[in-house]
Amino acid sequence: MTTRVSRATLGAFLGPAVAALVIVGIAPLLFALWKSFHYFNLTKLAQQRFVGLENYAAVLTDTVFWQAMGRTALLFVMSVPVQIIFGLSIALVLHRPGLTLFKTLARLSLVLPMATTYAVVGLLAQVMLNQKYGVINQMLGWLGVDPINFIGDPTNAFLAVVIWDIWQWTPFVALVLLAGLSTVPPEIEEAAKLETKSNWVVLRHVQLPYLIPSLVAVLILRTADTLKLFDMPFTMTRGGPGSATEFIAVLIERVGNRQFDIGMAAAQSIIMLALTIVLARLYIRFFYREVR
Amino acid sequence: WTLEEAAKPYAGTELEVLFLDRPGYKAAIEMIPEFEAATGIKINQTTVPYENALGEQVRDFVAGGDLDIALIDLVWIGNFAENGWIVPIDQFTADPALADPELDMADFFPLVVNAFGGWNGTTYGLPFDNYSGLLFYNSCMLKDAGFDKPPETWAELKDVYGPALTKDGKYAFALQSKRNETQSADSFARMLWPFGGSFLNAEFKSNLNSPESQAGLQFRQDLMQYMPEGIVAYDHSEAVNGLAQGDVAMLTEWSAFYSTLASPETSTLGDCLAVAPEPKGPAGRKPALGGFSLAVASQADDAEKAAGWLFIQWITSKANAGKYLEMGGVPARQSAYADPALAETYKFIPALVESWKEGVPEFRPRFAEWPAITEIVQEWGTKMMLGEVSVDEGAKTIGEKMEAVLAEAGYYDGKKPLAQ
Amino acid sequence: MAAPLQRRSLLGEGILLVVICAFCVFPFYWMVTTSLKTQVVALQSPPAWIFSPTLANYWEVLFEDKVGVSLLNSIIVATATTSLAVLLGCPAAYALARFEFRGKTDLWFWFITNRFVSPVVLAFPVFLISRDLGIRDTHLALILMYLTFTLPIVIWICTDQFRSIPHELDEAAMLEGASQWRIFRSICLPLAMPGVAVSSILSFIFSWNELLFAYILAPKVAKTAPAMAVTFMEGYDVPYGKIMATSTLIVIPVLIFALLASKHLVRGLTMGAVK
Amino acid sequence: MAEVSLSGVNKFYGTAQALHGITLGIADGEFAVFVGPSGCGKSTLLRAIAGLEDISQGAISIGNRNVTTLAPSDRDVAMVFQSYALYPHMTVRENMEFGMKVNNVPAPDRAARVSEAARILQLDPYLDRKPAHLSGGQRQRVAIGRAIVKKPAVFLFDEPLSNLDAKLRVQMRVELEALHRDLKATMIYVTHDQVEAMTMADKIVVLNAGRIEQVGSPMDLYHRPATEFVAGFIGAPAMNFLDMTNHTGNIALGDTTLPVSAATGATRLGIRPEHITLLPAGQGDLAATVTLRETLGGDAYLYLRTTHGQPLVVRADGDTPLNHGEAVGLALPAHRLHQFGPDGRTLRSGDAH
Amino acid sequence: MAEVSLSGVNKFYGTAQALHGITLGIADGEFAVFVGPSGCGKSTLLRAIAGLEDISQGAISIGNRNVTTLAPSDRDVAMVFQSYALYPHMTVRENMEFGMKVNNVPAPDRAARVSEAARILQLDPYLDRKPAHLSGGQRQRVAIGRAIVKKPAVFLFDEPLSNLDAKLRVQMRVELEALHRDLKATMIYVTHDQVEAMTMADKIVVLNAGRIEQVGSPMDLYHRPATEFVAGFIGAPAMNFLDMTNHTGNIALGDTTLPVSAATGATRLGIRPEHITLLPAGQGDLAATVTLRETLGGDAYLYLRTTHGQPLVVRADGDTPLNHGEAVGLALPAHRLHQFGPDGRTLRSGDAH
Ligand SMILES: Nc1ncnc2c1ncn2[C@@H]1O[C@H](COP(=O)(O)OP(=O)(O)OP(=O)(O)O)[C@@H](O)[C@H]1O
Ligand SMILES: Nc1ncnc2c1ncn2[C@@H]1O[C@H](COP(=O)(O)OP(=O)(O)OP(=O)(O)O)[C@@H](O)[C@H]1O
Ligand SMILES: [Mg+2]
Ligand SMILES: [Mg+2]
Repeated sequence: MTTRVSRATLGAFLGPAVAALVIVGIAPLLFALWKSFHYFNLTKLAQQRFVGLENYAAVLTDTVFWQAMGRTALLFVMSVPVQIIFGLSIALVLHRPGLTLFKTLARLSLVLPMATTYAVVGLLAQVMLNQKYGVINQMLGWLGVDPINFIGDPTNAFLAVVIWDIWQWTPFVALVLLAGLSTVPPEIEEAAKLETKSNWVVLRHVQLPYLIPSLVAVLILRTADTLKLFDMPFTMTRGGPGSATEFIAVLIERVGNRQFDIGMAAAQSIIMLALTIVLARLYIRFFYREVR
Repeated sequence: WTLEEAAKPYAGTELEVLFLDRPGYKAAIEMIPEFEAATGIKINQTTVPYENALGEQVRDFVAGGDLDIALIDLVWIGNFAENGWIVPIDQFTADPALADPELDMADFFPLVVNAFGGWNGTTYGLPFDNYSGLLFYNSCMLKDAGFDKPPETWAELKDVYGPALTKDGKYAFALQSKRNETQSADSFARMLWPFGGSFLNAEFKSNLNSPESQAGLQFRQDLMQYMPEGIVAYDHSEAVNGLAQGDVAMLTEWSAFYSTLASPETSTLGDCLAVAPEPKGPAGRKPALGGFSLAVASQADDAEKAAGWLFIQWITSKANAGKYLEMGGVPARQSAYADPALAETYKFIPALVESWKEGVPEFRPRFAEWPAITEIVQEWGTKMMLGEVSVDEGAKTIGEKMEAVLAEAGYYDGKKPLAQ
Repeated sequence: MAAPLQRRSLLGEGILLVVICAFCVFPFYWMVTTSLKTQVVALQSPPAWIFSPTLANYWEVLFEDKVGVSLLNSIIVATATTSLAVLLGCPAAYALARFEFRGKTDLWFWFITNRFVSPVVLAFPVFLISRDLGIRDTHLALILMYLTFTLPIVIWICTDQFRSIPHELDEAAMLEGASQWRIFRSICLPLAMPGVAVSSILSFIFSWNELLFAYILAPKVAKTAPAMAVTFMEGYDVPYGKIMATSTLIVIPVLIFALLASKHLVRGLTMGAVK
Repeated sequence: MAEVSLSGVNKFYGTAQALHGITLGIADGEFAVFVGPSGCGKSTLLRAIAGLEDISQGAISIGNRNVTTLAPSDRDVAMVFQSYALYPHMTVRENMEFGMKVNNVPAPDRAARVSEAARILQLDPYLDRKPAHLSGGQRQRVAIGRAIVKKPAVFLFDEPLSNLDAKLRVQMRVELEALHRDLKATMIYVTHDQVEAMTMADKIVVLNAGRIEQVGSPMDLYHRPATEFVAGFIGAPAMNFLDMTNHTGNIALGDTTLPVSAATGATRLGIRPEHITLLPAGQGDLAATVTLRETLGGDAYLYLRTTHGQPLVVRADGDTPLNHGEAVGLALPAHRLHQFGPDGRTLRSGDAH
Repeated sequence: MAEVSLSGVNKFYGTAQALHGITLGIADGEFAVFVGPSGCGKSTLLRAIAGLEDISQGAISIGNRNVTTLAPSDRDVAMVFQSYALYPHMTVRENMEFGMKVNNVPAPDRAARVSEAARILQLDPYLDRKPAHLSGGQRQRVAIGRAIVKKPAVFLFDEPLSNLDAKLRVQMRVELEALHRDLKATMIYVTHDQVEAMTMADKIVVLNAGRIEQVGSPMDLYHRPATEFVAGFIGAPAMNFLDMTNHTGNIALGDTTLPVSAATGATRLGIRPEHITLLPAGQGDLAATVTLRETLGGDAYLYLRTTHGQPLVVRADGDTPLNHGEAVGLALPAHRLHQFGPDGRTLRSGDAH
């Protein structure tokens, strides 16, 4: 149900937000778009010139760029499903009745990882995952596992980023899915429980359809955030060793802020932005079907 | 000429400068009040991580910001000079109202002032925070293994000390190699030069696949067996900590880490700490060279420029060198180290003086393209160490990418002088 | 007569909950304990679980390294941007939820899209613009930039919340002569509190933790706490104790804020309907 | 002066027409009830009067003022919703005060009106509670209170009692009737509850598929339904309908002829369950067999099948001994019969024309 | 064999007790109805039988099998919810098939059962629609269909018809009765609708504040309520209660003495509205004045006030000429009187002991 209102009212409600985002969001973006058609290096301003689509051509044929994209995609497919599975499991446990106090505590503790500063998370990873003085290796030692060189080995470093990303964002996924679960009418769950003991069947056939909006939200947010992931790998590994953890945002930051090639970085960013938007649209198109 | 008098017209001027969180800057910060009291000039220093210092300054200069003094790592000097962001010192040394008669440029280690402050024959900055690579070692561990002196050459370090000291979870050596400036400065370049290699040849083409360069890089590869696992992730702090905790016997590090390794708060070494110059290679010592100079920024107004010069001149002066050293800084004044008694307190002094006698200014090329090239070296240098590419292939890749950067910059079509 | 079967499953559930808590809390615990260690203890191998704690790190960061100031900056920036986002976002969300107009879905999507833009893209243009406007290194520059990701979150979550409020309440108020603005303010906004609370928490967390904009746009005067924390990560000498002390100080305000609003946390997060 | 009049009101949702040329007058102080099957347009019509739905064609006036294009708040009406639509975050007092606050009624005046309404509705003890802490009946009273304090010209109710349980519903119904007597305001009430419609209404408006089927007093509709639809809709249990033919001027059911004259063209005969008299088998106008007995206490409903195979319901005494399978005779009093044409229109009700 | 029996069932929510020692047997094939005021524990009890709520103490068995600790799906029960609880994303057919699918009923068998249920409930045309595209009554039928295909030992219904409008409710009620006759399954039905309870039940269980107040057939409860609560609860309009005293062994209402002997200790007298006979003023046992007339069509309810100031409701004929303010006389037949003690227990119903 919607209300028809006058243009003035509409403007009063929407105007400020639209104006604000146009100013802080669109204007710089247009600037970036414009610069992406230039050779524009801060340390070589004398050589600034319009180059048309050259930067785009360079980015699209740059193996480093595509490797970083691939790495980012790999991170996404490795961490997001785990986040969803863990998050869903946690949500399901918290959704069940009983043990209220425990569950409140658990819910509160879920806030911790997502509230921890991302840059700090990377530093914390260095401390905890260190081969020598890291507590994780100490604990693995108790289990009889030899110390693992988490940060120094390309594969392990990548895995460490995956694990840490999972740690930080699983709680968020859990909370969103928990909220999604709370939209399932209790009688519908009960109706299913009368048919089957299997929690899996209830989840798959009854709860899942209600979770789809939440899942799409999670997918959209996690896609955007994975593509933007910078602080944590930067403080943890700086993209190394080798380029094992050089994700797309780390790469762009390097090109823009360390090689000062703003034009190129802008082209890379805009390609990335376009990709995110396309992905978000696809999610909505394919996963988002009406439940009600 | 007195400072007070020279500064009179500039009293009340405020100067903006970036500092790092390192001992030399701490020393300077302690000394600044004295300068401010004498001159009425105010120094506003902002501490930033090294990682951000370049970006911070580049953006400020591009945007016509408010920095009045540039803090220049030796590898940035070409960049800053070519962009015209900094002012040559002769503008001030020629002005009797500003130039301290005691300035005595010859008293600076020539290598240092040339490398840190000079570009293409012009001097822009005075060396302020100065480093040389040194060999720090745990003399007790060496003694236990039967050595009463440190290795003289890299070959000796690897073939004699390496096997003897690598056992029981302890390692003979650590070479900090993390993928950032550490990889290119402390790891890659460190092995290139002593073996006779270099980044570029006379035509500015890649020299990395020359037999000498290859020998050096291959040596680094071979040496890794005596280093802790995951050395590729070691930054200074991990490497220093390895030595400080007694897990590593030897370490090539900047002179500035002396205080960290000597302090009981951060190190367990105590009297076992010893310092020597870096080992020699077939091509001689060629130790790592690094450090920062201070230069007047051209975006400053005239009063700020003059005041800035007065500050730079003062903080690097012969008169202040002793105090600077005392507070944990490393001055570049030869006169400061004349007193042999100092070597008792600061064990690194002899080694430092020794090192600054034979170094190469272009240890890392100092032209404006270095920020782009270092990123390439960091990426492929670590890959090389990890065995993801062979030494040969890696060097080739770096070479190609490096040449592309240089071509883009115009070195090959004669647009730019071949200065590094 | 609670069945043994149920007892056992409750026990299992309890264990699971403890594991979840441990999973979430342990790194945080380690951060706090590391902040109480001296550098030597922090880098000790094997890691120390029992040690004599010291507050020296806190002392240092607060009184010598001006983390206090940066915390204050962070509080100003995060609070202001969150308030601004809520102030701008709630009416817009209300309009998206309640009013009928053309291009609504597209507008909604455009709002959300801003959340996708990487700060890397915007940081530099904004740096130039803010310099021209003379707002570089001010809170204002950060507050405005943080709108690019806080506003979409507020709009996303609140649109959904407003949509879940029965339309009859509006109609009842409409019949009583309340203007749209009045309905929004007096009826719908209070009822959308869970959404407002959650989007505030998230906005606060996101802007509180933001690093890239912060270190490009606010290098000095307006420097925020996360930027401060990485300042210590110098590369030459990483004082873990100090970093973790700073981090702990950084996390605590967010935590307090999040815990205060936690009762809304779940009800507010139903970021469902896209239409 | 608060008569409500509608003329030629049409309402389209897209291409579907929800209201078809509704023309209707409701006098000042009258209690009008809209009834009709689900989806017939009752709520739409009520909301159109309130101004919550725009109408596509036609005009609406309230108290001689054309309100067709006025905003809901300018129409001087108050509405009570089925879901109560109380503001959950406000106390009972605040709920009632809200509208007055919005309209800048001075505080003493507000307080006076609230306490008056609270007195009428016995809400005094609850004024400072939030709706969540009230029972269903109390909530409904608050919703009514909110309408009362507005002193509107017209009260609109959309199934206000249907969320309450049976006992409460009866109680609230009586309270509403008393309220109507006290306030003497025009009230329009939507319900699908027979009892409410019959007992409360001065005037019942029967809607069917967006059209007015009949308007009249309850007893009018009960005794003289205009159409077969109204006849079937009003009264519980519903009127019995039998197929009839005209046999030499008299009503014939199959091969049985009643001693009652048939109206010209009549094809259906209607008689209410409470108007059929049960007789021993073999007596009366019609023979039938009991197929089911439903006992309600004081009454029982007997489901019968006539010898012609047509089903019938008869209301009997709760103590009736008749049971499944028993044969009975039925008397159909002539003045209780209704005859309908093939188009559904009533041709004759009772024995008069 | 699907009798349901409960013994000593207690249920606590935290410290609040929702069910107090419920002991109850429901025979195989019986239609049992739970009634009681809102919040009395009807749903809780039904859900305890279904296994959707754990019980705190006591035992539940279905068909001689102790199911106290079994999962809901192992109890061989099917439940129909007030809100229908259809799976919104499944078609009607999928809704009905779902339970069988998850229990691995072979496809042909599934299809057969669905089409059988669809036939019984006349759902064939809608099998491929989603619930959102069905009317309320159709949805309710789907919910029932979903229960039928399960062929459970026991059907449980929680106010299944209360979301339907009056006409549909009657229709569905009759369908459910027919279904019960056809399937001969045990059914337990929660409602707060008088008519449903009285007409459908073989056995009514009256609950009050978590306790069983009385169990019996509808007519039992109607004629011989065990308590004043049951007496007031069963029957619509509700029984009239008058304060009485014992005057030389007879019932006295104020200063009027009835020619009926009082039960020892009786303090309250009850009589149903349909059992009071209206007489001209001055005649009968009691004098009263009409305060309100509600006409329902065939019947009218007269609200009276006795000369002692006590309110009474009397059911009269719909055509009664009596109106507001008129005086009447009332006859209270002795065999229709109920006498209650101060503890609310019935001391005597009718004139027998
Ligand atoms: N917003 C809408 N959009 C399209 N059709 C609508 C809308 N609201 C109502 N209708 C249609 O208009 C017709 C009348 O609906 P209305 O709600 O007035 O019925 P009602 O008589 O109040 O029914 P009920 O007794 O179920 O409340 C229905 O056919 C309905 O489907
Ligand atoms: N989950 C619960 N937690 C606490 N108390 C509850 C819960 N569910 C029900 N109750 C309480 O138990 C009592 C019985 O509730 P129940 O739902 O069985 O009543 P009911 O007879 O079905 O009422 P209604 O006719 O309104 O459906 C009520 O007092 C209710 O407040
Ligand atoms: Mg309606
Ligand atoms: Mg219930």
